[in-house]
Amino acid sequence: MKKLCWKILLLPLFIYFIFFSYSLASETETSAEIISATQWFNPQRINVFIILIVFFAFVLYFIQKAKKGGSLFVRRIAGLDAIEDAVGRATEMGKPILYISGIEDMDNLQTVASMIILGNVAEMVAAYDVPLLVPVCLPFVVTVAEEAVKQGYAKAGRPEAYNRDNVRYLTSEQFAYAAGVNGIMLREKPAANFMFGSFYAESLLMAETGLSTGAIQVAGTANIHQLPFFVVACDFTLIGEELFAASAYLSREPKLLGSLKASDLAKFLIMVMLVLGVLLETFGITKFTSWFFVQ
Amino acid sequence: MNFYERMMNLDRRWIYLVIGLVVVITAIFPFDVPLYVTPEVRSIYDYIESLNPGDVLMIGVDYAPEVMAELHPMTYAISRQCFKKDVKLLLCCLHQNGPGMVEQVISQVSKEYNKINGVDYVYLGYKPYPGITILAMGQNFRIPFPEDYYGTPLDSLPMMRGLTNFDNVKAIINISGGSGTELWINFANGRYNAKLAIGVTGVMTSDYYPFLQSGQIFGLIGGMKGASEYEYLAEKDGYISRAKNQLSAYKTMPIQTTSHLVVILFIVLGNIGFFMSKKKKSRI
Amino acid sequence: MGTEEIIWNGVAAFLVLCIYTFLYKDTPLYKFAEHLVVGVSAGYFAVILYYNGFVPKLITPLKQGQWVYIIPAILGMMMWTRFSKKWSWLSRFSLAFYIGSGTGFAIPLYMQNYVLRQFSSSMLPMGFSSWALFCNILIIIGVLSALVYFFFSKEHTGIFGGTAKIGIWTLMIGFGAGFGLTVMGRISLLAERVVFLREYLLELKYYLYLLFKYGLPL
Amino acid sequence: MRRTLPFALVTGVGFFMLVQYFVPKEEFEIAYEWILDWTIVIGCFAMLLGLWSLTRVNISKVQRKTPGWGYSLIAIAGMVFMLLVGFIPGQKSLERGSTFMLLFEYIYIPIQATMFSLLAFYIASAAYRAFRARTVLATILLLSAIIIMLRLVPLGPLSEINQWLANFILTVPNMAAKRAFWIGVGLGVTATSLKILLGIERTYMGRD
Repeated sequence: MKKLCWKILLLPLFIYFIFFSYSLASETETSAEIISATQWFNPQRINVFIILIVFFAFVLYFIQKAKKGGSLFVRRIAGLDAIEDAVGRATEMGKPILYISGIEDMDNLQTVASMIILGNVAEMVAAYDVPLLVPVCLPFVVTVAEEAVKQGYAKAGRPEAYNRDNVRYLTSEQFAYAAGVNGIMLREKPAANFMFGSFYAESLLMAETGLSTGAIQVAGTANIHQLPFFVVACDFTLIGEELFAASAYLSREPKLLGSLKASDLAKFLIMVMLVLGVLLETFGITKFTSWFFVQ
Repeated sequence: MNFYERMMNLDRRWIYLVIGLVVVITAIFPFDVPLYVTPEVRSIYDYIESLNPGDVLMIGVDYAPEVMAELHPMTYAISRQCFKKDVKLLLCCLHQNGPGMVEQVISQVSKEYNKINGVDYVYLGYKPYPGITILAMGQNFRIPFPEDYYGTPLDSLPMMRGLTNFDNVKAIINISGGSGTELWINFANGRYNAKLAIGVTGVMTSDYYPFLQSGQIFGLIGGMKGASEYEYLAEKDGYISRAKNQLSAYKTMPIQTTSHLVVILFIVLGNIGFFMSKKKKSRI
Repeated sequence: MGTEEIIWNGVAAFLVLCIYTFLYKDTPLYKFAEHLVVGVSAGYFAVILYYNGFVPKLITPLKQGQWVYIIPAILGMMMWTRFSKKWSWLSRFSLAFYIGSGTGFAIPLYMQNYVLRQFSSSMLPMGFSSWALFCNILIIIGVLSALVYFFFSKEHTGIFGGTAKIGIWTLMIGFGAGFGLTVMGRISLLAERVVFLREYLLELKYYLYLLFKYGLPL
Repeated sequence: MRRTLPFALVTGVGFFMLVQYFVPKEEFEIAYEWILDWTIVIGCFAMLLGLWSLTRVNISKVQRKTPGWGYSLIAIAGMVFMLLVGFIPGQKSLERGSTFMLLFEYIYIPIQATMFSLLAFYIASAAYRAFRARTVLATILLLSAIIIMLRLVPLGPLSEINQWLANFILTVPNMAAKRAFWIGVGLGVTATSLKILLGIERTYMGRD
């Protein structure tokens, strides 16, 4: 039933777009400069549109396949396996676990991915009697983090172990937040620090302080400028896309794993097109490359 | 624990102490750093050197106060060099928080060299939508900027006589802390073939080298390092002077040099300790 | 500097030193500064959000009669249902709106700026006739092998694993470069603080000199 | 209903934001601006939750007299005072010279800048500790960082060679790494967003 709903919802959208993109594709070259206000489709963005459609098709196809029980192998991601070990060690030592979700709001997909990982971490922690501390930088994220932790505890069958004071708002200002987190690291001495999400200059402030307290640290971000610091100061680091793969990897749900396959297939296609584009460029044919440029 | 092992597990606070001391001492007793000037900075400098009095150079200033420390020295040094050589300046700003930056530079530097607004320089002001503005300027400066920053119609400014579009300026230098640079490259250089060079922040620098290689820009000043190279050149030729406190990027170079040296030394020491203690272990 | 400025800057200089004690260990001075800044910045953020967000984006439009802005007001109020156990599920609507807009916005944006742009600008002509062309070959090899590293559905073994290894090497060179580039900016920040403290001390010395010599509260 | 309706809202708003990117219609533009404005408004309402959370945690520390409860008092006092001097004078509090701005300028800014400058120390100690040639990967990281850092050290004629090497690193491997990285992130974000829009990923919303 639900499936049908989705299809009904999506189908007209797709048809609508394909229709318009066809009718306007011919105009792409002539009217590239001025977009008339009466148009229903921006012809300059046809390339984004087509690639999105292809990618969506991949995702939907693999999710369907996964539902039917096709085999979906996913390689080991060391950083994600390390989460479980770190939780284990913290519980052995009876020390708290610290979870930091970056300094951006819920409209950033890295924060969303981080919240999904938080749910999984909460589920692992729930079985033991160690606190899961989640100091948060933005009020909106507090709400989501509370829900994620609550849900994790409930999934593990221990909803009563959830303590509301452990998920707390600190402040929304970057370095004031970092100062607060450093304080928590030094005073509550967590045995494991998890840092997943969108980080900026505060990354090294937290990671170095965490290291000095001897905690196991696992970090992950898609902000490339901060990755060097996580790499040098943390035991395990999730690099870029690995952060987004985490939700599928940790939950092992076939539906979610399907999207990993889709993104792999997309990468493969990109590599093929890249080689093709390079060869064409080498022989002086630039039409192919310029099709991908977005104004 | 032998010496090498102790060296390897040095308390971090010793490192903090050394870094702190080095920065404080160099700040109190600065010295001259012989600077290697990269060709991409030199080419901008030499190009401006080759201009004749009366030529017009355009500077696009697209940055906000956050990146002022890195980019302001570039704007200052270039405008001082131009004014001293009696090269005229045309300035514009395509960053919403930038208009004040330009105003600060031009009002100060014009006073230093007794240059007159409208005769020796024109400040066009700020317009949103940088891409469209650059395209329009390529047609005619008067399309996006009918008046200058101070509200005077462009046609009543003596300097603007015969100055229609990018074809009439010798070169454009874009100093930017954001994505505006790409628009200048794509539109001013790509569409109108203007001679373009850029100054960007340190983090952005590596993204723009390919444009240098492909010849779309003829020079690149990257971050504090590039700015101090430029100041170094300009000081040598007497365009700016230390006595008047006109070197702001180069002034920090001694601190940078000593602290970088210390960090590298620490890394080397750490590795010596690492290899020596490994050697000892394998001997046992 | 006048008396007032000397005092305010003195407060600032004191707080700077408080923070620096953290380098030695977690001192009471650091704890003081830390808690102070957490409180002050939370208050600051709330006030700024009110004047720069709430007033222009809600109150002004409502005053102008744009009644459609009732919707965000309702959605916002729904956030407050979190104070009650029974009604807290209503806050999901506000969450849904927020997350929905963020994700929908992200899809084309990321496709355009991250996927399309990066991969189209990697399509470079290659060859052995010039250094630039040869560099292009290396760039393409780097991009391809780093992409291989990000494959999730295949174990990193054999040729595939070898390519992935080149990929992770490429990434590591990039990270090393990123680290090296950042050192400069961070040192500048420290230098700027040192200059601040030094200038304050000089000002203070001068102020005290005047004070003792002439007894003038400036 | 408690879950289905919110998910429908995610899908609806999300697909609208997706579609408006392709449609150059004025009506879409207006609706898009609305949505952006509205998210800001919702964020303002959420701020109260944040302040409440901060107050609650700190008050409970004071009540339970946990070690260091005095500091919690400082945090609460700082926040309350800031709110008072911010709201009582009205919009005037944002002008230069008001108590609100003075506190911002002489308490918040110096602490923030100093926290930021701690990174100079941390980056040095991180380099000392982490940059050891233990493995191939660590060696690569170390060499690349040192070459870039050496640009700032005058080495006489060697400077030119080092500059060339640094430029090579920045423009070739660094560029390749960035490109592949962003492509991966782009795909990851798009796939995750799509899963959220289609309601396949719904753990972020909690349970009944």
